Amino acid sequence: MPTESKVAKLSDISKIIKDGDTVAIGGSWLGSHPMAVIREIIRQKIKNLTAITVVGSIDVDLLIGAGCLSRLMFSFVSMEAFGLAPNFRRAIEKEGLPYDEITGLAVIIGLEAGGRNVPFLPYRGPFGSDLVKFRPEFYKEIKCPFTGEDLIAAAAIVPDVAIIHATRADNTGNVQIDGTSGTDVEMMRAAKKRIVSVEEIVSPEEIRRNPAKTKIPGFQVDMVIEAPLGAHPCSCAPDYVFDPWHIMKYMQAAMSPETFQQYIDEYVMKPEFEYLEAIGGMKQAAILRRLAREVKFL
Amino acid sequence: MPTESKVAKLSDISKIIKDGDTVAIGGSWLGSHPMAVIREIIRQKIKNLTAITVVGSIDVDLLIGAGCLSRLMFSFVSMEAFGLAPNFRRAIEKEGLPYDEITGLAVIIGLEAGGRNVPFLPYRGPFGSDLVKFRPEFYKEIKCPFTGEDLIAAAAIVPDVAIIHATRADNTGNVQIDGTSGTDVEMMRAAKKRIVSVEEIVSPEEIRRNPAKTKIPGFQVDMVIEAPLGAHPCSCAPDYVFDPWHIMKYMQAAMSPETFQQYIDEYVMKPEFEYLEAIGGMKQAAILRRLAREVKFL
Amino acid sequence: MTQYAKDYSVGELMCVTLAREIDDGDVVVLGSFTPLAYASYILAKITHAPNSTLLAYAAVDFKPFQLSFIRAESSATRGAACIWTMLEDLNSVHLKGRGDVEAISSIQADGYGNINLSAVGEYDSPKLRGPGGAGAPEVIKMHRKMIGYFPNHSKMTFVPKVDVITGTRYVIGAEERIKAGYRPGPIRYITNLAVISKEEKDKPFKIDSLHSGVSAEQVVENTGFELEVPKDIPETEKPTKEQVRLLREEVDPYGTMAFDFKPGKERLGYLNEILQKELEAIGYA
Amino acid sequence: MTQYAKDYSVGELMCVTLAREIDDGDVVVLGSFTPLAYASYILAKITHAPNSTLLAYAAVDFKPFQLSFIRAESSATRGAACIWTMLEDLNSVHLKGRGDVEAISSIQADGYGNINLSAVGEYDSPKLRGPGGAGAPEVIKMHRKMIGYFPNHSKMTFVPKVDVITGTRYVIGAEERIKAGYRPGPIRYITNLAVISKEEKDKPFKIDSLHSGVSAEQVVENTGFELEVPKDIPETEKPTKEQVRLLREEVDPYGTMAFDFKPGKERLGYLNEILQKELEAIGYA
Repeated sequence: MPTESKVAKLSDISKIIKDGDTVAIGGSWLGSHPMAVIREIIRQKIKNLTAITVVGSIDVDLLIGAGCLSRLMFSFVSMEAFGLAPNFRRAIEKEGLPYDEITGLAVIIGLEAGGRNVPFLPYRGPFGSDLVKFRPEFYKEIKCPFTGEDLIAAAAIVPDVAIIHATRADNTGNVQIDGTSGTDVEMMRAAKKRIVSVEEIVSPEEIRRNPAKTKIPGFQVDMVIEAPLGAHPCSCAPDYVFDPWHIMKYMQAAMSPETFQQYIDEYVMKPEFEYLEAIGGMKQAAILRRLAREVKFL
Repeated sequence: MPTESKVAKLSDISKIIKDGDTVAIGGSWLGSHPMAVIREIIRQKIKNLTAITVVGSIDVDLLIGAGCLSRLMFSFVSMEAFGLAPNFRRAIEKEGLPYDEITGLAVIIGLEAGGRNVPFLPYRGPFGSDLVKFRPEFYKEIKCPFTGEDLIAAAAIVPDVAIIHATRADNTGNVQIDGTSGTDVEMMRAAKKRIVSVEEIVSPEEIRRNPAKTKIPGFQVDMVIEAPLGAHPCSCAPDYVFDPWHIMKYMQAAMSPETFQQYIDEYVMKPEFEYLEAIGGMKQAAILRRLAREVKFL
Repeated sequence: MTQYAKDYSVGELMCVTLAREIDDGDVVVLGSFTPLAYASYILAKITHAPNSTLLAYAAVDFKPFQLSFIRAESSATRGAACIWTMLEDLNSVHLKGRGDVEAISSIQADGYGNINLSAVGEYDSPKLRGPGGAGAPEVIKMHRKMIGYFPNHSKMTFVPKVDVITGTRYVIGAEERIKAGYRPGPIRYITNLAVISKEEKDKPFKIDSLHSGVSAEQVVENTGFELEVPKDIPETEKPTKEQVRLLREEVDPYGTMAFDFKPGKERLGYLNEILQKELEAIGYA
Repeated sequence: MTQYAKDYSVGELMCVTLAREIDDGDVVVLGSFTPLAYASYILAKITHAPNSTLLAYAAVDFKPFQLSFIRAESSATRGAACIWTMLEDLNSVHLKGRGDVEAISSIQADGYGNINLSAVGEYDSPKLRGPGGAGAPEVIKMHRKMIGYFPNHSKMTFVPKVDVITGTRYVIGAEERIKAGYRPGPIRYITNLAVISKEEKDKPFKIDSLHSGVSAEQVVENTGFELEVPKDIPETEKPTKEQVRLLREEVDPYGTMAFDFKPGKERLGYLNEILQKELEAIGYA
């Protein structure tokens, strides 16, 4: 009997992601966000999502700007050196987007708890933080049953779907991440359904040549999509860097809802390979890959 | 400024392991136990140790037979297909060795808790097991502060010393494990001091050629010892298999305290490289390595 | 038409019966090295369950390999798609109840779903100190099915009440399991005489099937706890010719599986035979 | 004899001062990409702290690299001795308090050791929604030292009480820290004017040193919370000639560090300049 393949097309994501789902988004900072899948969510007009991010940037900001979110859970959203995230700010400051701001470790530990089927995990958490006070559904002060010490319980987080972008996978879903994994592994463990986009789909033999690189085994993956440069304009280290030129364009566009709608029309609402041409095609890809290779150690 | 080296000789272990210490022993089943260090403990007559093992075999049995332990924490001790562990059985059935039998997951989760500086971690533990009832200092029934669900709290375990055997390390202590790691990583995180013996010490550049293989970074290691075939008669997968011929000899010897003392004198109480000659030297090493390579996939 | 084998050992029957417990897509954890169980999982993987994921030692999703007494660990490691620590196993498989099968053995088992791998006699001064349960006391609750195999079905093993409860299924009925966050599944013991199952807390084990030539009375006589004996008990499905061929020629040509069925005094001699064959295979004999 | 530089920017002074907080053997976590902090750690690693371990992105114990605006992540990844997930970081560094330094910045900070990265104004309808704290609210308690750097020492930043406590050091005094399972260490803020520290819960921040040409009055005037002003305040140790040379020639030849000090309207132009230089370096300009 042959093994079944989990390989699918970008357009297939709506078989898994539904209106109203809670979606954990992998990657962190400007690194390895599953941008091709995020653009596809916008193309397919999937709405009313609750996004979960630990360290988000353009992934979350784009979803907010495109009107796909009805709620956001985050510990950090920023365009890093490019400034604060414009749509994120506008949505919270002006448009009343409901959100849960949870400290970074509590999100990670919450996902860990979700992945291991416990309703909470304790840690020496952020006592004294207002965030603990504001969101009692995510934090409870408890005492150790052995020592009596004060601890904070972080509530389990179980997303409906996790979406991540990785270096490579085989058709059974064994995923290798050569660089920044953020909380990708924890999100995939915690979620009920999982989608991974990868730079390339390789043979199971290729995966087995270096099993140490495999961070997520196939049984934790439901769908594999090949999406070269699929993290753009974010990086996928160590293969390519983030695209500062495109991000500057994005920041400019995101200054107002009107100009942002133009950005969406111009870049997002077209097939993914046309997006890649629009951002500079082969030459831009070559630059971003070359920059990632040309590093100097001291 | 140059970096400091953590490389030491086998005889240096007594700078770290002291009489009366609690020692977590890495490896599992008949795989990757730090046997060279265990033999050195016996040679140096370090006594009154409390050993912690998750899935122990000849490592624990040898320490018990040599009289080094005053207490044992374990979830499993067996010589696998070769039978029950003779010294372990004798010590508990006849000699009253004090012990804490803790279920496997509770030991692992306890070590995890120790490593992350929490006094306990909860899980859907072994309700109904007598072991929970027998050792209340390691188990407490608790309720989730969010959902009210019944859970079991596993108490943190913080060994004085962890000893593991690994594939390779550099002189700063970055450790790579190509095969069975058991709970090595968790033990190294939890322990106050850490010793790793390795098949070979390699350059930091060699380590950086495949960072995905690095399971323990240098800052979690205090001492690195080169001990080729250092897991013998256990395996160090995928480099060499366990030595069934020697283990049969061991099982025979361990049938009585008298014959076991002969085994200790003949094999253990000599320098490590003489031990390696005594068990068959280069030829036996070649056989064990060859067997590990000659595998057939279906 | 399925061609059943006429010539097979009880070990081969047990092995095939265990293999049939693996559904395609299952996650199967190989614990301590037990040739019969290892052979079962590998047989399932190369026949009806190619999408199952096997885990052993640190190896995740390893390629099915030819069994050997000495080389199981290096075979699994060399064919692995992923290399994990035990904690990663816990976080991904065990705690979440994502495991389907990890067949266990036990010194004693009783009708309540308890197993004893700790001690025969008093816990603190035992007649026999067992090896301990490793992860078994916990995973028998967490995995979808609790499968045990017992090469020697007798009242020594199947006792009214185990001397020490090393572990227990705890949540048994389907409803109770779902409520506790686990997938429903039976307790099922495969023995040298029969297959028996328990699916409800308050109902006894029931005889599912009898091996060819075994009577229900024989099973009842050799079981120290109550058994439900249905009117018409089917015969345990025999191994197919192809399954027996695969076991003998591909999966276990060294005959490691038979080791579990040798009487104590023959074991050492048989082991030496196997080891000799392994040495011959690498040209070192 | 140490040769101090005569010509250096305030950014270089802050960078060197932060580098001096790194002791040899420290474990240093690089959070969000902030050129000044990254340059500090790399400078420390190639000078007085070769046994320090640097962590950034997924990279553990990476080789020190030349800073660039775009390439920090790929540089760290390509020089890593080990590749971790965030959970592995937590389990190995953060939760255990094994981290020594992870310099943070903040929109507001007050005299209690609180930081605010969440919101200026009301939390639920903020005038400015900040980025959030990521791991900062927790690690400022767990790490040995809580180090902050503030390129714009002013009453806008150093407020009597932060609008929202995103995080706080919580356990401050040495005794209290040891009791709570953490290593003792100060709260220390390095600013464009001075270095200020707090070591006890019930005592205010104190001026440790003043940058050349800055008066204590100037610092007090620009700080919205109480400061202890010792009688004789030393001048902040200047960068050495060698440190300045290393920063300019080796660590940060593209001048990314200066980015943090450019006024808002000059930033974009300066960034384009840096990017152009990076393109030139790979022959694509």
